[in-house]
Amino acid sequence: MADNLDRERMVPRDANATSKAASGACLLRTRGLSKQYGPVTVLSNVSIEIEAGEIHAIIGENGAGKSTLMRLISGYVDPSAGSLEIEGHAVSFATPHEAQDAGIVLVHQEILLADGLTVAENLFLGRELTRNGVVDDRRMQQIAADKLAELGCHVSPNRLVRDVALADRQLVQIARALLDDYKLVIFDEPTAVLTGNEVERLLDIVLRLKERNIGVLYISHRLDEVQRLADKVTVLRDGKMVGTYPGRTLSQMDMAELMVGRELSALYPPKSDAKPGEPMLRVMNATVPGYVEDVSFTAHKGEILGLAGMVGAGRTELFEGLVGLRPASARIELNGVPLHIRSQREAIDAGIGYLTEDRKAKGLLLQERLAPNLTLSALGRFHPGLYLRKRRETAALAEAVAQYDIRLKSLKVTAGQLSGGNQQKLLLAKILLTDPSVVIIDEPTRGIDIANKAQIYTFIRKLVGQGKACIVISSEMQELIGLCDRILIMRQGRINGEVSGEQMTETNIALFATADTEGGQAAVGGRA
Amino acid sequence: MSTVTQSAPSRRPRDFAFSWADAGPFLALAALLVIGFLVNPDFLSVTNLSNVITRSAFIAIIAVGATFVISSGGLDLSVGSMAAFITGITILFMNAMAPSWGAWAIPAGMVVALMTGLACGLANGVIVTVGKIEPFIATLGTMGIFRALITYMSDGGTIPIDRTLREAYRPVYFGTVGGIPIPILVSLAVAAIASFILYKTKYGRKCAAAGANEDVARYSGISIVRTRTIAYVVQGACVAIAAICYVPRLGAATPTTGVLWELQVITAVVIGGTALRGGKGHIWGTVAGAVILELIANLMVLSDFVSEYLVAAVQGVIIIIAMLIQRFSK
Amino acid sequence: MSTVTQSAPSRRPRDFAFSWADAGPFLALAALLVIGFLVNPDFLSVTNLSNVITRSAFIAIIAVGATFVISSGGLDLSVGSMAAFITGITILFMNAMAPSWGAWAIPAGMVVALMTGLACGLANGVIVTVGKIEPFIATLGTMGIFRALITYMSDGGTIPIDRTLREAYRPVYFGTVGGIPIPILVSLAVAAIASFILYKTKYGRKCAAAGANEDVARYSGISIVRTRTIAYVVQGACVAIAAICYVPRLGAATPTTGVLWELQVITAVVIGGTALRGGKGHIWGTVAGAVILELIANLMVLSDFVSEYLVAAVQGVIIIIAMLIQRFSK
Amino acid sequence: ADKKTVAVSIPAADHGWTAGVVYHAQAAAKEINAAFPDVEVIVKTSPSATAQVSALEDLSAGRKLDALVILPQTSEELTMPVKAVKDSGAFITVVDRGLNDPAIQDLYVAGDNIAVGKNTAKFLVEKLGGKGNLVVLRGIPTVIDDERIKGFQDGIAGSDLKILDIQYANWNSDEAFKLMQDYLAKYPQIDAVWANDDDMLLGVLEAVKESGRTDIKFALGGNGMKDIVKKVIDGDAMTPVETPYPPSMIKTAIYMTVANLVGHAPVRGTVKLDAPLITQANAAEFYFPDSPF
Ligand SMILES: Nc1ncnc2c1ncn2[C@@H]1O[C@H](COP(=O)(O)OP(=O)(O)OP(=O)(O)O)[C@@H](O)[C@H]1O
Ligand SMILES: Nc1ncnc2c1ncn2[C@@H]1O[C@H](COP(=O)(O)OP(=O)(O)OP(=O)(O)O)[C@@H](O)[C@H]1O
Ligand SMILES: O[C@@H]1[C@@H](O)[C@H](O)OC[C@H]1O
Ligand SMILES: [Mg+2]
Ligand SMILES: [Mg+2]
Repeated sequence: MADNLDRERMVPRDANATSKAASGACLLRTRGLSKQYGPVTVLSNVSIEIEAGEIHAIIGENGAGKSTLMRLISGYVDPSAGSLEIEGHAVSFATPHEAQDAGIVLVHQEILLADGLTVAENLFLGRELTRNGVVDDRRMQQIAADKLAELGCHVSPNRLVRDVALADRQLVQIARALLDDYKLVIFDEPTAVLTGNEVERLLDIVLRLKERNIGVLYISHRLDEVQRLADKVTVLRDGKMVGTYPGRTLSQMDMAELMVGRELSALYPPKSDAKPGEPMLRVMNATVPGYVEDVSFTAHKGEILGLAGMVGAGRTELFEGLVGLRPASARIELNGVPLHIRSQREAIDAGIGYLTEDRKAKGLLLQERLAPNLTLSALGRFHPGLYLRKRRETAALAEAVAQYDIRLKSLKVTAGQLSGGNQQKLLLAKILLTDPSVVIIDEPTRGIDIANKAQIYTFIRKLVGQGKACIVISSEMQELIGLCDRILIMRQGRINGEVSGEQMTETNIALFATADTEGGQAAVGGRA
Repeated sequence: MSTVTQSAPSRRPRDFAFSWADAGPFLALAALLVIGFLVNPDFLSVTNLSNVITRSAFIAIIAVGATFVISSGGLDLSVGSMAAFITGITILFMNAMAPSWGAWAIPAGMVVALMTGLACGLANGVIVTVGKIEPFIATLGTMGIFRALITYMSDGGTIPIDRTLREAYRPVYFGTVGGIPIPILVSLAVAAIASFILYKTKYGRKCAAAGANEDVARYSGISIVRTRTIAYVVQGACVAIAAICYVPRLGAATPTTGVLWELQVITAVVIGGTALRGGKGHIWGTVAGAVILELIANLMVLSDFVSEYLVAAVQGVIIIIAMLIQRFSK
Repeated sequence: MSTVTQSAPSRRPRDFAFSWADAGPFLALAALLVIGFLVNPDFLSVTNLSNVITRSAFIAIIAVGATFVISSGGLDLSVGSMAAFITGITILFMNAMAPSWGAWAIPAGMVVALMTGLACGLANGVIVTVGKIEPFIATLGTMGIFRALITYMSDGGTIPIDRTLREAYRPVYFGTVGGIPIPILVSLAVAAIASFILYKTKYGRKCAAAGANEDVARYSGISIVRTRTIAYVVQGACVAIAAICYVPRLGAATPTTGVLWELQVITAVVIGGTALRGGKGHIWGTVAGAVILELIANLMVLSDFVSEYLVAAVQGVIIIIAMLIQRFSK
Repeated sequence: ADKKTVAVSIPAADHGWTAGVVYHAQAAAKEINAAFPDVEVIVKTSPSATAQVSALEDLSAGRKLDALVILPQTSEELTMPVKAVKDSGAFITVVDRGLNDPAIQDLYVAGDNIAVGKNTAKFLVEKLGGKGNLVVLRGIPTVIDDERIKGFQDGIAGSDLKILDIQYANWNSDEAFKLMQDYLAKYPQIDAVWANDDDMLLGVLEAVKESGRTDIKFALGGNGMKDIVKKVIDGDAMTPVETPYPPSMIKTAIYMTVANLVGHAPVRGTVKLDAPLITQANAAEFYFPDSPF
């Protein structure tokens, strides 16, 4: 609660109220918004105000209720109590479309696009441009290409969404919200799946919205972004408001502590001094047609190996190919024993676990409860004889919930009802349940709050401490640098460089990720 | 209902006239023509092909409607009995009017057919969307209802069209314009209009969106209820048009008119490249699918080496092979 | 992809014996029994109910298999003709063996039936999964093939079971154990085993996962090809068991045996609460669905106010209402 | 090259009787193709009226037909298409289910459906002493079905026989089994059952046997299925009589048609096969153990 926040720079809510007294009706005001699902209260009595031309950040731990609040504001969910006011007038929205008509648009945390339609079709869905009643595909494709280019996305508007990378899908989703003139644009963790350049571009765009006097609600677990952008920061904890604070007065540490309500220790666990052990996973001449060409590397026992690169560098494809999820060729040795992996099952059985970056479409059965999701890759462990032991599953779930600090209001919810970050934790638990000796995690902390990030990092460090090897694919350079012992950088389907120790700096990684090998190596001074 | 593991990326129809996504079924069609020619050279005779394509017009027209329904995420099993029902109503109406209106009873009857079709489609649509009943079951129900109504109307027998109208009506099936049989022209017109609607209007987009991802469509302000209901209404109109062309061919409505057409219609749509689970529809592929089905049946009659008892087996095998060609060509 | 927000919480079957998710169809069933009693008190007589439930056993057993297929994301239209084909093979085999093996030909025939069923199911499964053909079309193809094979085997006529075996075999349909007809016991046993498999084993989980989201299943190390193929094999086994019970009922296989069973089977599954698009299967709901269908038909005969011509219409209406009750009760 | 072509278009084997038709048609074709080198008989089956219309088009598009023997799926729908074949100069023989316009046919071979119904009815009136409760199972909605029912109703007219119920069982034994079970549940006292086709009778007998009911004195069919004729020969108490409606009429028709093409004596007009009551006395004449029907 706010009462223990006595440091002076953390200005309590009232300050905010006085500051806006002169400006009359604000753009959007919520009054006592609450949401219950059955007996469970996920949001209670939230009142916030957003001014035109203001960037208002909402932060909070996973499951704090941020996305729920945004859905209430933008017509996706009906409030159980409370009301909305736009420019002083009471409003209520039966559908998201009504909210859009009133000038409010939400960019979802989860990708919500029809993947059987093209990029341009998705972009203009429900508001197609027509000429004489005929849809004007050429113009829509043109505008789509332009809008996406502004965001730094260069996929062809004619491609099916199912064929484009996750980051590009997210950009399409963002572009959708920028297509019309809205009064209030809500971004729910827009940068979770984006990499450095794209993030910069997006932040730019957010600032330009502000310049155009548009209100922005911005949710992110990347507190540096919040710090750079926010005029005001509202902190939610466990469904309740902690307070609203003027943005620039808070340090990242302050924000984190407001979110969790206690003091935090360091984000990254100390790296081990022990030298990396034996080579564990050796990959030679891996080729994934169309994406990756002739890649070789080795991951050692007790080592956290990072993979950096720009979107489309082919990291995901490389590992999906290695674990049998897409056609690929490679020579793989695990502890010196050659492996022939033709399916994910064989990879799991061999002790290689891969955690997908696309938790929603490929990771979890959203309509299914948590226990069956948790155990899906490791059913054998719960099936000692004739039948599945549900009690063991329940026990495993309880353990996972405790170990990974999965926040849920009831054990009966489905995976889809978990907050985004908690879905990610469930997915992590699911993969680790197969007890892999090599753990490949594609974007381990996507959408995870800062406190839980620290937990996950500690956890990964503990895993390698137990003699496993861990490969972390991440688009957050900070994360790779803080966590990994060694980082490989991919560029256009090849490994373009490798850094370790002192050389693990953002500059070096960015160089390898963008420039071709000679230039990169020259700058870093040879491979480590 | 979903399909197999690696759903091949289907490309997007660019122009409403023709698209590469539809090429698969046309390849299968070409393969079939070649095989047919090898089996019996008469197969490629103009008369034979014109007969077969004319015949496939009914299924093609209905299947064009089904492409809307399936694309929007629905399914309609009632089309065959709906066709029988519409034919029955239309003939009864024409016969009743013939004494006073003479040949004018025919166009009037066509209007009645269309109205009935729209009403039947609307009924299906409303049950499925407002009643929120799985389309398979809802339209299985209405299939029974339409079938029973035609049986009831005909007292279990047949409803023949009045002799005085017969000759005047004949050209609708048997006539030609510029040497091309009228049913073929009608089905081309229906397909052309349909692909315009599906690929060139807002409604078409809504349809594909509703079938591709209901939630996304809903969030984009698309009313699933309205979109899908309209698809069923379009289906009703198509069934009516098919029925109008059909009357002169058989001259009567009977309780067995249109039995099992639904299976042929759905098969035509799927062979044509539209996925049963919804999404993008392929109108011209559907038309090709309908022709393929009719050609297979024709081939069975023209070839002599298949035992009468095994015809269905050979047809089954050919359909499966056609699907493999289609998939392979992607 | 659907969203977090508005997806109604779907309940999970807790125990393999019974679950609340299956309550809907049982409510519909109860409603039907009440209506039936009001229409004609004989409806609830022990003989009548026992007749009807015994009859529904075939569809129930086959539909239990269909629950696997549909749950895993497939569909099987071939079950009816597969049943006819298996019945034919089995009778031919029994008849051939009867002279030398006597009554032992019957259990041997049952083994043959089961083998044939497994083989047919495997064929369907492989065509759908390895051939990557839309299940609707693939099994429509094999439906034609099985149907043609039985027609061919019987020369279009009937394949009656040998007189010497007839009496010995009769009890499998007409016998009772503890007063309960054997087909009912068999279908209960099949359903119990099936729900054990679907709710209590690894395979059951895989099945539901494959149907709910193919990608998630694949990324969890589940082979879609294997899972779905096994579902078709289970379907084949169920059809074989149904065929075994069916033989003594009429003592012959004919080209019309099992015609349109596929529609009844799918209807039973859907009325039972399993979604056609795949995911969780509801075994006991399916059984209730099969009983509901047979009861509706029975009610039509026992009641007097429906014209014989309109029976199908009333059935259609009742099915739709049953679905509404089902939905409403959720 | 100057071979004469005879096309035979019949329904696909969709129940016992039509299976018999297919069997006899194929037998005739084989015999004739072997015996007459300059005649070719082609047999094509069609599963529905629409398919049969298509088959006619296909047959006449491919080659010139000298004669067509047709058992139409339905009367209305096939009338015009058969006329088109006729107009191309072919000799037309119609079998069983007639066409709407009798002027089209050169030869008509058929059974007597009215008699099938009426003779059965008369037998029941006599044996039940003009009094009793009946249930009836009918086939699929067609003219033939109507005629049989009409013949039957005419036959019991004036007596105190009462038809308690009459419903469709689609000439299918399984459906007949169910329908009969339901009749038995519905009516406590049934004196006799009439199924207007022997396929259905098989299902009826099974249901009656299983119910253990003793009130049913007669269960009769019609069509001359060999199993039923066998019962008559064996003096079965419940099914002591039968009416013939032999599927072999197709064979007769094919032979008569071919005779027209190769012979010198033209055969035209109508051949109506009698439907006398088959009793134990004359049953042997109607028993063909090798036929599939
Ligand atoms: N439909 C639902 N039924 C039940 N509980 C729900 C439902 N939707 C969300 N919840 C619960 O509401 C709580 C808040 O979720 P919300 O998605 O708002 O969190 P969040 O703050 O956005 O978290 P994250 O940072 O992880 O995205 C969670 O505990 C979640 O499980
Ligand atoms: N040569 C190319 N031309 C066009 N598109 C490409 C090309 N290479 C990759 N892409 C696109 O980028 C995607 C590859 O991105 P992918 O997710 O594999 O990369 P990644 O390195 O894992 O990046 P991320 O950080 O997003 O995980 C492909 O699905 C494709 O859409
Ligand atoms: O197919 C019909 C047959 O079943 C019936 O019994 O007699 C007349 C035929 O046309
Ligand atoms: Mg969230
Ligand atoms: Mg990636």
